[in-house]
Formats: sequence, structure tokens, C-alpha cells
Amino acid sequence: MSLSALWLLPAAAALLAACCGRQARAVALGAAAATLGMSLMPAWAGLDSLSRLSYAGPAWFYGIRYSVAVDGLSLPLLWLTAFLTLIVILFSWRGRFSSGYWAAFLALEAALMGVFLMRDLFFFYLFWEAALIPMFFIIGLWGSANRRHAAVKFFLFTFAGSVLMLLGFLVIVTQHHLATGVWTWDMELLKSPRPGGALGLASFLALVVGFGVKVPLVPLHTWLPDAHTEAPVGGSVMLAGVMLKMGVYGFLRVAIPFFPELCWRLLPWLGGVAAVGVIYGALCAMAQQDLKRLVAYSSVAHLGFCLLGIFSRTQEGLAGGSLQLLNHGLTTGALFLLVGALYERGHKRGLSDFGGLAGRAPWLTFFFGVSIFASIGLPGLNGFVGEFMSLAGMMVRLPVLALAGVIGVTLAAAYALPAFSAVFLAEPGEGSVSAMISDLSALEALTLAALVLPMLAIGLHPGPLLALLRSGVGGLAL
Amino acid sequence: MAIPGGVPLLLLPALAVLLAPVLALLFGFFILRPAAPRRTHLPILLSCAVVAACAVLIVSRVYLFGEGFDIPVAHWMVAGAWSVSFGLRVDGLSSVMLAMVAVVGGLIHLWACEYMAHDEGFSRFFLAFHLFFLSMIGLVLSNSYVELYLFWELTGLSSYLLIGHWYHKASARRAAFQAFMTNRIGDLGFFLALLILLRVFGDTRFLTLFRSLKAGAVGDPEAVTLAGWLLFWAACGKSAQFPLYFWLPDAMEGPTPVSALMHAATMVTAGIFLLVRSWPLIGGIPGLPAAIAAVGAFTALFAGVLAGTRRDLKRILAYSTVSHLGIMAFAIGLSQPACAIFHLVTHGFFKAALFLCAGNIAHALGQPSADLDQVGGLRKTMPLTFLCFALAAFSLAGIWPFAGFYSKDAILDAALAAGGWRALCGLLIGAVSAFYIFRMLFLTFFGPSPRQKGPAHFHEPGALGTVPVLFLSLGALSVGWLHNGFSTMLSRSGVPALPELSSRVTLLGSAAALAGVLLAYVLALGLPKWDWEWRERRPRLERWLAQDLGVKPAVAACAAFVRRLAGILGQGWDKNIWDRWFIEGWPPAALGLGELGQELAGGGLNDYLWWMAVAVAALLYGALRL
Amino acid sequence: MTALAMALDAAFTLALLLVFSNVNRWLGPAPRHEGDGQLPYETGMPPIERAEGSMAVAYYRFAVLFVVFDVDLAFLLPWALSRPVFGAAAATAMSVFVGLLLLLLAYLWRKGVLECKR
Amino acid sequence: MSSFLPIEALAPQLALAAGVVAALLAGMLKERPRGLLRAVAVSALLAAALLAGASLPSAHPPLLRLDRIGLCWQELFCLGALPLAVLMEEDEIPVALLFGSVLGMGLLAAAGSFLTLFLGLELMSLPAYLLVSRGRREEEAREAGLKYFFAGSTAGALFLLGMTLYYAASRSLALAPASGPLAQAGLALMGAAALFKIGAVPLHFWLPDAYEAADPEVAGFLSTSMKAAGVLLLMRLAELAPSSALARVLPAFGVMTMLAGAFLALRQQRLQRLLAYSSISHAGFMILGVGAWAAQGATGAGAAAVYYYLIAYLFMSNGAFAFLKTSGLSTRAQLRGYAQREPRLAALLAALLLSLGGVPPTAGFLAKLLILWETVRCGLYGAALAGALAALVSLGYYLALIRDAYFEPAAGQPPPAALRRHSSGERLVLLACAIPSALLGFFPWLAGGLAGVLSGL
Repeated sequence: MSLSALWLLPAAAALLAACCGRQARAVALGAAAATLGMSLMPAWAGLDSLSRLSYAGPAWFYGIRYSVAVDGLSLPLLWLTAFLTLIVILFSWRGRFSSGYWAAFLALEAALMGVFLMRDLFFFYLFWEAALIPMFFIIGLWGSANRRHAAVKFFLFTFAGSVLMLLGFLVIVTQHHLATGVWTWDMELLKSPRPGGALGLASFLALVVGFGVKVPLVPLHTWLPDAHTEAPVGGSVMLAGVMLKMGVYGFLRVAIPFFPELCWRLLPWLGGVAAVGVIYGALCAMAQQDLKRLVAYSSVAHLGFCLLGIFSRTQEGLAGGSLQLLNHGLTTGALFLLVGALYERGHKRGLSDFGGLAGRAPWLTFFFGVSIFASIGLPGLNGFVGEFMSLAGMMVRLPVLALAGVIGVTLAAAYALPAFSAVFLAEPGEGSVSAMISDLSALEALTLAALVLPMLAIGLHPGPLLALLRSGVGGLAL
Repeated sequence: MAIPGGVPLLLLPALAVLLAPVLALLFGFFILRPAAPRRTHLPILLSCAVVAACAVLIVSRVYLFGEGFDIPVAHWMVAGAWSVSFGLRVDGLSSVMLAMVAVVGGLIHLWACEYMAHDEGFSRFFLAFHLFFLSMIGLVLSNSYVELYLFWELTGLSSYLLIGHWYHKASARRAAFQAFMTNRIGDLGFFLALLILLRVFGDTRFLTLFRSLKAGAVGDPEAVTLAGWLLFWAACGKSAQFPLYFWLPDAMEGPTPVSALMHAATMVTAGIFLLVRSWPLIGGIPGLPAAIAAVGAFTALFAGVLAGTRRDLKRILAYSTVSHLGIMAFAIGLSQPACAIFHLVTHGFFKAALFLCAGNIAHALGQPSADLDQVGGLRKTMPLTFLCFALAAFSLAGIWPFAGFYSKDAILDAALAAGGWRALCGLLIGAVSAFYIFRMLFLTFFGPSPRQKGPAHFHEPGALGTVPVLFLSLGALSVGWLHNGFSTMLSRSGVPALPELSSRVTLLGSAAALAGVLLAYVLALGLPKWDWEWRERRPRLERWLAQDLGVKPAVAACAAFVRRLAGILGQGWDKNIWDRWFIEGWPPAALGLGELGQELAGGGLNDYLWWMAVAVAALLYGALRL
Repeated sequence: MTALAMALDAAFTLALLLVFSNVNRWLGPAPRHEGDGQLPYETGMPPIERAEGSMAVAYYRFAVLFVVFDVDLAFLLPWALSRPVFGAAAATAMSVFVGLLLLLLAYLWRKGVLECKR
Repeated sequence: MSSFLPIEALAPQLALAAGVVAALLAGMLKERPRGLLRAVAVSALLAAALLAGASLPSAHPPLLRLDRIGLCWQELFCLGALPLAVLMEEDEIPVALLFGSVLGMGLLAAAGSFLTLFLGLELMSLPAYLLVSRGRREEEAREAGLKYFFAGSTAGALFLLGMTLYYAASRSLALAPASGPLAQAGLALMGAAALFKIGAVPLHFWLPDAYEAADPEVAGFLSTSMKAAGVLLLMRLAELAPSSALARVLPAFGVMTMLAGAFLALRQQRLQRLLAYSSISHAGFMILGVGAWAAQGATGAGAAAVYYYLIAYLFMSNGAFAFLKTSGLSTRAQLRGYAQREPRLAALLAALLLSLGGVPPTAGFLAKLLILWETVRCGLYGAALAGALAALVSLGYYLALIRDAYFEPAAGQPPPAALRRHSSGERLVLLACAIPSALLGFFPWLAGGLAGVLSGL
């Protein structure tokens, strides 16, 4: 089973779905299921044999070569992408969408799989950018009210960050060539002679900004609330569930391995921005009246935890940070699915537009409750494991940042529970649409159960997943 | 006194105690809730029985044979050398707590069946109630701080669900959120303490932690001190000590069994349990016990005074709970953790009994809670409730044969031994608590004062309503006599034993209690007008008391400040300034630049040629100069 | 040295330009702007319309055609002089050249460029 | 034939000349079959391209210099002209003009001396002025054509002046390096003429009017082949003196052109004018590429980035202008809701625009990447940053077009021109331009990868 098939299959299916009109939905489901199956294959073939699956094509032009590989870090993210795509397709199964909708999601999955597979900076950047196109069309065509503005803002904002990142890559490759006389874009080979001095710092900052836009680090995050609120259900699930992970994956795969000592020297700054992100995200979430914007800002806070863990460069910090990536994918994915379900039924997203849903839609309330408590880090569910290990890691390095993280954890409850009680427990005010909200259909409940069960499993028994992640990111520890 | 590491057969009941509630919950949620919601309480009662039996077995074996163990059960979070794991620890302290939780919890479960019989959220209530029961058992049996934190948070979650059980009431929702947030603020300290301990010791298991503490192998003494203070902060959050106590009186919005079990007997005592469990850590920190004593004493007096002024029955008991938690903290502060735990057990019994009686009274009226104006002279219509209430009241006041006397006077003895302000506080607390409980007793059960409606339609509850109360009040009567056995149990788990009671102390304690009773008698029955006309003529005083002497507005102000800060940041800065100007400002700027470019060259040909001339001149200049 | 030469050359051309465009103004009488002062001649009929006037566009076409065919002559002359030297090669080259022109003439004729429509 | 008449050396040009003759003859026929002229046009261009690609002639006539690169350039010019040949309306005059122009470009590529260079330059430009002024909108076309003529001839005069100065310094008309202030001044002036042809910013004012007034396909030809000829001229000049002032000032011109082109294009509401300004921005990238190439010693193989950019731009720009012709749209307002009406054409437009914007996996992305890479290689970090900014701003208006086509609801009636049926030729040209520009971004390596995948399966 060659790794390239992981992204080629969805890409081919996307083309197929785009052409055939009515069966596009079926093609999408088949392709998504097949991709998930294939992505699970390496796990059965034994985790230690992951390196055997890598493949590198001929080096043609200036050292650029098509090379794919998978390791402890990429594999779980591949699973997450395939899993969420399948969930999204199942969840919007009943919606009357054109063939373009299904093609866009498959193209998005192909691009995201590519990002996590590629070991060549050129192709990494190529898939990194290619992922923008389907998401641009998903937000723009099937979004809600001012989707157009949000789509263009999302594309331009991320493109600006990525172009800077590209310049960083170019400088790294050129300096590598100057030092060794060899043209290569391979991530492993580029690690040895690193550009030092001012140029090294400049290219590192370019990478940080490029990945920071995607993570999103706080000053660069304002595209996130707009893109999330305007994207359709599936769009915001994929956006929050996987695309935000590309930024942190970029840090883990490119920024830190390429500039380990710079990353260590700038720890107070990088950790500081992440910590600010945690508190800033939580405070902003408290002020939101729109459910989707609230969940969007909470994503800013959660990914701040990932970065706190990763920048601490301790074994538990790295493992916790990367685990938090997957946790956030599950919890925020579930939350967005539920908010999407509410929006589909009531065409409203405001906190005051609902009320008293607990009695009317018990299953919706149950899933929302579990996801909310998982996202605010209740021990026993997955959120706590990621956050605790990240903060334990950062406490070893910079206690003040761990303090900020813990304050973030406390604030999380301050925005999540009032929202939960306003939507589900409070009495429906005038102008509320809760009369139109019916409970989840069997299919929707099934998809959400598929998201909630892993939350509990990771919460209580994260052992195997942590071991897999550590085999991928363990090397970065100091 | 190291715990033998071998795996005795005691592990089986310990595991059963945890597994039974889990199975009952799963069975109840997945099978009974959809199929027969009215039957959900059956598996839960069964699991209570199993837990009670195992608890009694464990306590007896620990008491008789001194068995006990501290065994890791499963790995939880592993990252190379760093790891956190689940484990079970049964020793004197945890078995006593387990017994108290099991017995009191079981009785209240029984009582709740009748009390909640026709509540439409019946199955949801019992599932959340038993989830709390499970988390309390887990908390008591855990063998490391992180595991303890897990169950600690679960109790916070279940208290949120239970206080907010009648979620259609806005006050209940607000109280539930307030309770959860205050606990969360307390847990902030606990979380930080965990991180510090992990950083300093690398492991949070009590066994290894206290062994290295005793051996003095502490890498970073200031960090351990900070951890100690943070643990105290966490205990304040959970056990409603002074700064973070305001959530407990509001938590009375929940149904009475919740108030009885969680907010009287078990959950709120988790903080005290945490302090006693980490006594080797806290005892060693200079100045911390004194601070705990001071906070405990102040909370006891402050809440006691407020309890004496409240009108709502459950509110009085709530403030009394806060006061008694203060007493337990005071005992810990006096370096007598054994007294604190002993008082915790006795308090669990008589406070639960008082709450259930108040619940029966309110149930008779068909309201969630009864007010002093509606009751009065009930000893004739509800004699059995009166008997139980009286027994519990005597025990609370610390009158001689009752359980309260043994535990409170042990604390009084330590207070007198410590001398100075501690002795005075000890006496005052004894008097105050006697005053407010007898005031409630007289006003509720003796001659209705003119303002009270009297015993119009009160009636005794059914069998399920009275039997548990009876047991609890008997417990309140008899538990005190076990104090010797009790101190041997605690001494086995590294906690200093109970002091012997000197006759001087009993005399002084009883005198203070009697003074309180007399004052209550005079104010309640002698001058019936005191509670009504005298206070109504002083509206400002009334309002001041109603606002907990200014604490409630202060808390409201803090909450408002945080919300405003969030508003400024979230809406004001992020959306209107940073996003609109700094991020979305670029496109208009670029368009403006484009506009500028447009004006530079009109359509005319000569403009073009002029610009061409400029370009050629520039090139020529460049060529000749460079 | 050459930079100095270029500077001188530029200065000289500018000076020449200035002198030619302004010499009549310096030397001649101040122009009287009122009334008939602008008329080209003091005597005779006032001109009906401006001198330049516009010619029918057709004339331009003929002018261009004349130019195209006249320029051929410029090539034919050296060809004629050099014919003995190059012989056949020159012959074919020039015949192709003239042939093209004839083709062009035929095309124009067919397209009716040569009639003089009013 | 003796060496006097270099038949095999100028084979492509002769093919084109024959094309002209054939066009005129076809024009004279009374009842000629419908597709005749288009067939003549396409066949002549293909013949010229094949002949250019065929073999390297041995003879080296005095005024010419033929090398592999030169012949590739000629192929590029013919390829660039093909879409115009296919899309042009049935009239022999424009066909002849097209052949004349491509012939001029061929001469430029094969020039061995300044004489042929100038001859090629003028022969290329004159037909272009006429092609522009034959635009459908008579009024605007004539005015734009006139402006283009005046500006063009000024540039020609500048080139001549530069040539004389250079001749004064080098004493010979051959394309040989020379030094001294005279040579520098000469090079500068000739450089100005070349920059004019490409449309560098201070000299670009004729370009938007010419591109907007001309028919879309003519504008396509102008933006691809003409601009490529300008770049070729610039490279020939930079080759002469890689460290000359002209070479050193090129990156500055490049940056100025990129940024100004991008910012000016933001305001445009008319599609052709917007594409004109965007072509200026792309010209900026080409100039930057030539500048970077010159800064690294102008070695033969070093110009791969510029060549790739020209090829990619050829497909993109021709495709974009061909779309305008097929769809008959002229303003952004008319573009609204186009995707609902014509989903397939809109998809091709989206691919072309994303490629023009430089978004992976399109050819435009790889082109911009290579140029930025060359700039970074020769240390011009500021220019690279400016390039990134220009790409970002340019993406602004390309996305705006896609947004109009896909996300906006259709506003009002589509223009009459948009309602006619698209001819198969138009659709063929569009596909031939859109597919390569969409996939060339990573295809070179993907082939290797695909081979690996198939072997691995």
C-alpha cells in the first residue's frame, strides 16, 4: 500500500465527483471510507515499520523531489483528517448539495493528507497552499450570510502568511546550497547546516509568522472567527478540526527541527504569545453572543495549549501538545457539528435565540454537554490529558506561562457553561427558535457518538496514542 | 508507619466499591433511562448497598487487623520517564471517610427515593446523584494528587448538575454556575499545586511524596511551600472557607437530598480531607497551620452569626455547615487533624439529619424549602421529625452524651491548650453554634409566634421519609462514643491521635453551649417580637445582613469586572479595532494607493511621453553615475 | 574626454534649437494683434477658410502607395549596378522582390484601393 | 543558393513570409471557403515553429547568430501567436499583420548584429500598432492604436540613438560587449526601449489603453509574444554587459513594475484593463528575473526561471484573454453569477485566475517561485519581499474576479455578446491554455512520483 495513494485517491475521487452529478454523494462517501481504511492500514502493519512505507521519487529540478513518509506525528493526523472527512460527509448526507460540494471536500481531504505526508519542503508548501482553494469555495459557495467577505479574507490572510513562509524556505534552501553546494528541499537533509545570524533569525521569524497565521497565534487570528461563523457545518468542522493543526504540525515538522537553538532562545517570546493566546481567546469567547464565534475563539485558546506544550520541549509537553491537537479536533469538531445542526434547524446562531432545548432535544443536549465539558478540560475526558501534560511540560521550563495556562483553563468554564445553560437550560425568550429544533436524527447521533466515544477513551487511556505521538515528536525534546 | 505493599484480599472490596457505582450508572443510563426512567433508582440502591457492605468490611478489617495498601492499578498518562497513574490507597483515614460516605450516602439515597418520587427529572437526578457518590468514593480512595484531582473535578461537575437539577428556575441555574465557577477558581490553586509537585518531585503519589518529604530530599523548598498554600486555597474553594464560601448558601437551590449529602456531609468536606491527607506536607510549612486556624475560626464565627439571622430553614443549615467547616479547619490549624476528621464524621451525621428534617418539613408544605414564617409549633403535628431534629441539634450544640460533644470538645481542648485568641474563639464558636441551632429548634417546633402560620396542615412523611432520618439522628447520638477506636484508626495512617478529654474542658464547653441555648430561648420564645418587629425597624441592618456583610456585592463586582474586561477585549478591541483597522484596513489602503496611481497619469499622450522622458533620464543618470 | 565632448554637443544642439525658434521674435517688429494684423496679406479678399484645410483622405492613400513603390527603386539601383558580379543569385533574389510587389499591386487592385471614390 | 541568400538560416521567417503571400492570395479569392484563412494562419505558424525546432543550421550569415536558445525563442513566439491565429476573425489583413509581427520577432531572436535587432524590433512593432487599431470598438481602438504608435516610435528612436552611441563606443555593429560611458549610455537607452516594449512601469502608460481597446485575442498576443520579445531584447542587452548599469538597475525596475501593476489593477472595473495591469505586474516579475539572472553573471543556463515564467505566462495570459473573447464579458459587473450560467467555462476561468495569482498547484505558482528563488539566490531579499507583496496584492483582484463569478448572484441581463454560442475553436484554445496552466505547477515531479506510485502499488 503506497502512501501516495492516501492523497491520490481523494483527489481522483474529487475529479470524479465533480463530473457526475447525482452520485457525487455516494462517490464521496466511498472515497472517504476507503481513505480512512487505507490510513488505518499502517497501524495494523506494526508501528515500528512505519519508516519502511516512505517513498522518494527521482530528484529532477534543483533538488526538488516527490518524497512521502509517515511517522508517529503524521499518522494520527492522517487518521484525524480521514475520520473527520467521513464524519462531515455522513453528517451532511441529507442536505441537498451540488456535486461541487462533495468534490470540494474530497479535494480538501486530498490536500490535507498531502500536507501531512510530504517530506519535501516544495511539495509540503504546494499542498499547504492547495488546501486553501477548496476551503475558499466551501466557505464562499455554501457559507451563511456574509460568506463572500469571509472567504476572501480567509484566503488572502493565510496566503500572506504562507508567502512569507515560502520566502523562509527559499532562504533556507539557498543558504544550504551555499554551505554544502547541494541543491535539496528534503526536510531531513536541510536540517544539518542551518542559516545562522540575522538571516537565520529572519527566516525563522518568517516561518513563525507563516505557521502562526494558521495556528492561529493571537495577533494573526482574526480570520478565524469570520471564517468559522460563515463556513457551512462541514467547512467549519474541517477548518477547526484539521486546518488549524497544519500550523502546529508546521512548527513540529519544520520550524523547531530547523532552528532548535533559536526556538530555545526565543522560548519566552513564543511561549508568551501562546500563553497570551490562551487567555485572550478565553476572554474573547466570553464576550461572544454568536455560538460559532464562541467556539472559534475557544479554538484559539485550545491551540495556545498545544503550543505551550510543544515549545516547552519536554517529553510530556511535546506528547501533551500533540495529543491536544487530536483532542481539539474531536471536541471542536463535535461542537461545530452540533452548532451546525442547530443552525440547520433554526437558522440562527445567537445564544439568546434558543432556550429550553434540554427538554426538547435530549440527545443534542447530551452530546453538546459532553463536548463542552471535554473542551473545558474536565478530567476523565480527553481535553484534560492534553492540557495537563502541556502545562506540566511548560511548568518545568517557565512557571509563569504555566500559570497563564491554568488561568486559561479556569476561564474556559466561564465562557462554556453560561453558553450551555443559555442555549439548553434557560427558558426560551421571545424570538427564540427552539420550537423548530427537533432532536438529532439517528445518522447524526451516530456520527456524534463516533466523536464522543474517542473523547472518553483518550481521556481515560491515552497510553497507546501518547506512545505513537512520542515516537514522532520525542526527538525534539531537550 | 509504612503501609504493607503486599496485595491482601482487601483489594477486592476496594475495587468492588468503585466498580459497583460504575456498573449501576452504565446500566441505569443506557438501559433504564430510555426504557423505564422511573426504575433508574433500583440498580443505584443496589450499588449503595454493595458499597455500604464493602465499606463496613474494609473499616472493620483496617480497625481490627490494621490492614491497608497503596497499590497502583493502571497507567494513565505516560511520556517517557514522566508518568501519572491510577491507584488505590486504603488506610485509616480513607476507610473512615469511606464508611461515613457510604453510610450517610446510602441513607440519603433511600430518603431521596421518596422525596424525589414525583419529580419529572427523576432518572436524571439519580444518575447525577450516584455519579457524585462514585466520585466521592474515588476521591477518598485515590492514591495520588492527580487522581484525587480527577474525582475532585467530578464532584464539581455533579454538584453543577445537581444544584441545577430544576434548571427551569433561573436562580438554580445561576447558583449551579456560581458553585462550579467558585470550585473552579479553587481548583486553579489545586492544578498549580499539581504542576509544582510534579516539577519538584516528579510524582504525586502520596507514598513516594511523603517518604521523600520525611527524608528531607526536597529539591525546591519554596515551591513546596507554595504548593502547600495552593492546596489550602483549593480546600477553601471546595470546603467553602471564608473568601470562597458564598456559593454554598446559594447551592440550597438544589433538591434537599443534594443539600444533605453534598453540601453538608460529604462533598464540602473533601477540602478538609485534602488538608488532612496532605498533613505531612502542610504540617511542615511554617505559618500555614496558623493561617488555617485563623481562617477556620473566622469562617466559623462569621457564618455562625449569619446563621443566627437567616429565616429560610435550609439557608440556616447551610451557614451552619460553613461554620462547622470552619471549625474543622480550625482543628487542623491547631495541628489536630484527627479531631477535624472525627468532627467531620459526627458533623456528617447530625447535619444530614437536620437537613432531612428540614426537607421533610418543606416537603409537607410542597415547596423546595420552608421559611420560619410558615412554620412554628410543629412538635405536636410532626413529633418524630421533632425528636430527630432535637437529637441532631443537641449533638450539634455539643451537649454531653451526644456525638457533637466528643468531637467539638476535643477541638475546644486543643484550642484551650493553645491558649490566647484560639481559646476565646473556641468558646465563642461553641456558644454561637448552640444559639443558632436552638433558635431554629424553638422557632420551628415550639409555640407558633404571632407572625408564624403554625401547624395548619403539616404531616409526617412516609416510612422511607422517616427511617433514614431516625438512623442518622441515632448516629448523631452514638457516633461520639467510638472516639477511642476512632483515634487508633487515624493514628495508623500517620495522623496524630485524639487528645484525652480533661474535665475542665467539658465544664467550660458545656457552659458555653448552655449560654447559647439560654440566649436562643430568650430571643426565640421569650421575646417573640425579636425576630420580626425589632429587625424590621432596622431595614439597613437587615439589608446588610442579607448581603452577607458586604461579601455578595463584592463577588458580584468581581464577576462584573471580568465580564466587562472580556467585553472590552472580545468585542471592543478584537473586532472593532484590531480586526477592522489593522487587518481589514489593508485592502482600502491598497485601493487608495491604486487610486493615487490612477491620477498620476491621465489619458493624454503627452503625459505618457513625459513619463517616458523621466524614465530615460533616470536610466541615463544611472548609466553614467554607476 | 568623451563625456566633455558629449556635453558640448548637447549644449550646442540646445543652443541651436533656442536660437532658431526665437530669432524672428527678437529681430522682427512687435506683432500687432489687433484687427487685420493676423491676416496673411494686407490686400485681396479675406480667405474663405483656414489655409491648411483638409484634403480628401483618398489622397493620403495614393501618397502611401507612391512611397511604397518608389522605395523599390532604391533597391533596384544597387541591384542593377551589381548584377554582373552576383549573377543568378542576385537575379532570383530581385525577381522574388519584384514579384512580391506585383502581387501586392494585384491585391490592392482587386480590393479596389486604386479607384478614386468621392 | 550561395551563402549570400541564407535560406536554411531563416527557414522559419521564410515560412511566415510565404504565409503572408498565401494570406493575400486567399484574400483576393472571391468565394473562399469559410475556414481557409484560419487554416492558412495556423499552418504557417506551425510550419515556422517546426522549422525553428528542426535543426541548427550550420551556416552563419553575417548579420545573424543562430543558437539553440534563439530557435527556442522563435518557437515560443509562434506558440504565443497560435491562439490569436485561431480566434481571429476571417480577414486577410490581420493575418498578414500577425505573420509580419512574428517574423519580426524571429529576426530579433536570430539577430547577430544591432542592425537586425533594430530591424526585428520595428518589423515586430509596426503590425502591432495596426492590429491594435483594428479593434471592434472603432473609436477607442484608433485612439489607442495612435497612442501606441507614437509611444512605440519614440521607443524605436531611442533604440536607434542608443545603437549609435553603442556603435561609437564599440566601433562595430556586432553584438559584442563594449565598455566606457558611451557604451553604458547606449545600453541604457536601448534598455529603455526594451523596457518600453515589456511595459515596465514608468514606460507602461500605453499598455492599458492598447490592451483594452484591442480585441481580447490581440491583447493576448501582445501580452505574450510581444512581451516575450521585449524580454528577449532585454536579455540580449544584459548579456552584452552583465555588470553594466542597466543590469544593476533592472531589479529596481522590476520591483516598481510589480507593485505598481498590482496596485493599479485593484481599482479596475473593466476586465481587459484589469488584465492589462496584471500583465504589467507579471512583466515586473520577468524584469526581476532578468535582473537576478544578470546579477549572477548572465550564464546561458541561468535564465531557466525566466524561460519557465514566459512559458507559464504564455498559457495563462492567452487563456485569460481567450476567455474574455469566448464569454463576451467586458466588465466585472457582467461577470457576476457567471458560474451559475456557464459552470465549465467558469471552472476554466478559476483555474486560469488562480494560476495568474500564483496559487499552488498551478504553473503560475512555480513560475513565481523560481523567480523569487533566483532573487533570493543573488541576495536581493528586499526584492523578494516586494515580489511576495505583489503576488499577495495581485491575488486580491484575481480572487475578487473568482468571487464575482462564483459567489455573487447574477445581476441583470448578460450582455448580448455573451449570448452567442461558443465556437469549438474558442473552447479548444481555452482548454489548451487552462489545463497546462493549472497542472504545470507540480507536474514535472509528480510524473516521477506517479511512476513510483504505480511501481509501488
